[in-house]
Amino acid sequence: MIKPDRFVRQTSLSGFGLEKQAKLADSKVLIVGLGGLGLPVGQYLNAMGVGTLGLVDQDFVELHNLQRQVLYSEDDIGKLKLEVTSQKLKAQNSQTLLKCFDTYLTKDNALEIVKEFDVIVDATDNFAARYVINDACVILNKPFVYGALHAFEGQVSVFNYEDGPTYRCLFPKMPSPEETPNCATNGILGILPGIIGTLQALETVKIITGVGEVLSGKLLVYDGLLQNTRKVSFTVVPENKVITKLQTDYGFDLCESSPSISAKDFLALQQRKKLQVIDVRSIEEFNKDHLSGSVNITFEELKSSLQKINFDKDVYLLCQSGKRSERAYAILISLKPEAIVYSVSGGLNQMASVCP
Amino acid sequence: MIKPDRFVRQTSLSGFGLEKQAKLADSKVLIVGLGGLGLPVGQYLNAMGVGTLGLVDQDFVELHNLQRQVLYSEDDIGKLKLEVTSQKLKAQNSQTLLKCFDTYLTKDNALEIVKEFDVIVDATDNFAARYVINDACVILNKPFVYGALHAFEGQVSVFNYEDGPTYRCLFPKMPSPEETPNCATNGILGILPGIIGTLQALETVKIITGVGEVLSGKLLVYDGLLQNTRKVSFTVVPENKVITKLQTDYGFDLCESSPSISAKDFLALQQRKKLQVIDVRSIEEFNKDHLSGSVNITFEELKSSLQKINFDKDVYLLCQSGKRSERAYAILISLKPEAIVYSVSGGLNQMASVCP
Amino acid sequence: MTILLFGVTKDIVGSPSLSIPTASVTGRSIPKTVRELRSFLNKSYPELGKLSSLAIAVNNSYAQDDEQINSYDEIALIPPVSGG
Amino acid sequence: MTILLFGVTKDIVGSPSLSIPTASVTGRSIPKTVRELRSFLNKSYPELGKLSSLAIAVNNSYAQDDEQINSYDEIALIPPVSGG
Repeated sequence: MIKPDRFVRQTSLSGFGLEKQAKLADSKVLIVGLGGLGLPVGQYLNAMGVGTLGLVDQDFVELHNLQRQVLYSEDDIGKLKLEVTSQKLKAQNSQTLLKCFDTYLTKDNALEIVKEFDVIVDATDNFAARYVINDACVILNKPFVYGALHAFEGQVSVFNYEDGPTYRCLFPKMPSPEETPNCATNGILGILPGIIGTLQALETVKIITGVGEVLSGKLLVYDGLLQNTRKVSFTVVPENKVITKLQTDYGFDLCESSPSISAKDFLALQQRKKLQVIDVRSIEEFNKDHLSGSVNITFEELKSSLQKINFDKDVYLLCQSGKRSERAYAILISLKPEAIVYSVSGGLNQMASVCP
Repeated sequence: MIKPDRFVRQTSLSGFGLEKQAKLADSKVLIVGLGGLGLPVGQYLNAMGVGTLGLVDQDFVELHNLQRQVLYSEDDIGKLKLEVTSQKLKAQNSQTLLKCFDTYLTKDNALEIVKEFDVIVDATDNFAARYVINDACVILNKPFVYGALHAFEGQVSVFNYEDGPTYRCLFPKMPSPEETPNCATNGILGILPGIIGTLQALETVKIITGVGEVLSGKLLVYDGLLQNTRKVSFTVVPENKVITKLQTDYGFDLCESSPSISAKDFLALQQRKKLQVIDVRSIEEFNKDHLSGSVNITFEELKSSLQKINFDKDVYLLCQSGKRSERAYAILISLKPEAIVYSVSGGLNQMASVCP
Repeated sequence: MTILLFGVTKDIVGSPSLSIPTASVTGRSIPKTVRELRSFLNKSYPELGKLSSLAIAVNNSYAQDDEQINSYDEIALIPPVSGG
Repeated sequence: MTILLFGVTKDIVGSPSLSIPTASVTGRSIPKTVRELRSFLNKSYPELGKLSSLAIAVNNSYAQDDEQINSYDEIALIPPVSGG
């Protein structure tokens, strides 16, 4: 039951009204990525009354996110973005059904996750995820709302909307990591994701409700420096509308994830030189089994034990599965921004499978 | 001291860098209005590192605000917007100096408040405030960033920037309340203030840092339905650059304030018919002196005493100064959206001056 | 001549644009300046005449009342809006 | 012929636009199709040639490689961007 007063500014809006409001309430929108783009999309769709919001992210809040990811507070640093976002969206609108996916969207889970939703919002920060989303949406016949940033610029479009063109009709091949700088090496003006994310939210509402004209077959190119907007039209390349399965490999270039080192590379490196390895598991776990030469500082005591770490040397954080070490990374790098810190991805579990 | 890591995405941005970041830190921005436009402006400027943010608002959070005023949660209903906003902005960035003005901007306080700041953001919802801001900014020689909404449309411009034109060069005369519907009777699509507010934040950053081209002498007209942006150029009308004092009257048409009734009208009405008057002051205050026929339900016990109120009849809320009754209004209307509720503005204090 | 409508002018006319005949088939005079256009609009839609500040843009420039207009110009009615 | 640059192409060239001579004063051939333009750009800026997906818009429409271009066209280089 929607309280009539809550959405009165929309239900009294000529051209919107109760009918469109009901469509919002019935809709299911998936937001992939809870960073600069995903947060305004989530906040506004949640405010406006979208019935079901899916949230996908496995990243932790870091200090340098706060410059543009405005839902996060200083207290949230080191917490899972998914947890913080779902908690704040719940407080904002308790009527929304939130579906949380504590993972990144990958070729292995994309079809399973995407199929539950009516509209997908691409709020990711890397090409691999964008091409996975495109292909999954084409396979499952879902429209997706694209937004992406570069410095003072942004792009918005709606791909695969009804018979409209896809991301690959515009950009057929995924760029290699070398040819295009990723967001970690290139800056973003903090307000840009706010502008592009809100435009994505509007296109999502237009798809759901049918008001206005959906930005399909048009790429909106926004230049914040000159406050210029241009719309480039493009058409379907028929072969791109026929995708039957995801590729076996999309590469990997998550920008916002912590500098992590694979278990394999870590072991290889360790053979060549003595590394400063901090094991952030509990004392019990550590005592049962640990890597020779590693030092145990539990995740809980990390903040108060900085003096035990030599920040003039590289720091390698280790745990059982790679989750706590990633979180520990976020905390350390916030407190010691100049330090060089790695999280060993997959942790001891992964190491066991690498090194039998 | 700015932690280097916090703004790394801006300081590493070619064309921005440490120099522009320092300009943000040194700047003082006044945000007039903490509604749909003011909140994204505040969130992003606070995130990006503006050193001093002034906040002006005297309104309370109501349920129907939540559809577009995304900083507010359901728990905030009935609280002062200024308190909620300053608290959340503080948590988001503890380094920002927040200057709170618990008032509406009026002809009586505008010059005093505006003079402290470098850039003024007009995030109000009514013509009276917009013309007051324009005139105060012309008198004090401050640029102001204008944003305004109508249904699916928005307007953005920077007025009085250096030798550039003012609001009156575009719209010379203030519309009368009759000729243009106000926001309470006309709807707003929830995402629109997000789009327009983020554009205002960007223009503010451009004024402060000098990056890009400030939207001066150009009115950006945004149509969300068609995702069209047009820029209309206009020039200075010299007489509008010369304002020496504020007008004696700008009218009054605050959209977001509660349906309130003036003490005078209330007294006149009460002579003609028996009104249901709820006095929300404390028992002590009530016992000392009260309006004959009024019923005392203290503000604190209001939520749990709904059964004492007859919602089939109009409800008139009364307190000493009009502040608690306005807050009580927000609570009642959230719980009983169909009820007809008035807050007697100025309360018993005002009544005393009306009726000697 | 097509006129694009914004803000309350769209609500008054009830559509996002408005066509004005460019040849006088009816014997009525055709607006040749912004002033004549204002007067033409006020006759057709008296509510438009009540707007105390209504900017008229010709080819994306604010136009003074004595500016000439012709059928090739892109004309827009832009009133102030107040929502926030 | 002026070419507007977006995304990483702006960074590669180091400016928001690029001028290409439209008359062959140097004896070098002038690009007359999008394909020739691509080849011209790749010679001048080898980094542009490395972009696997670079959309070229002519008068705000995505242009195929065999589309003809001339000096009156508004041309824009639009690469995919990835930030979020």
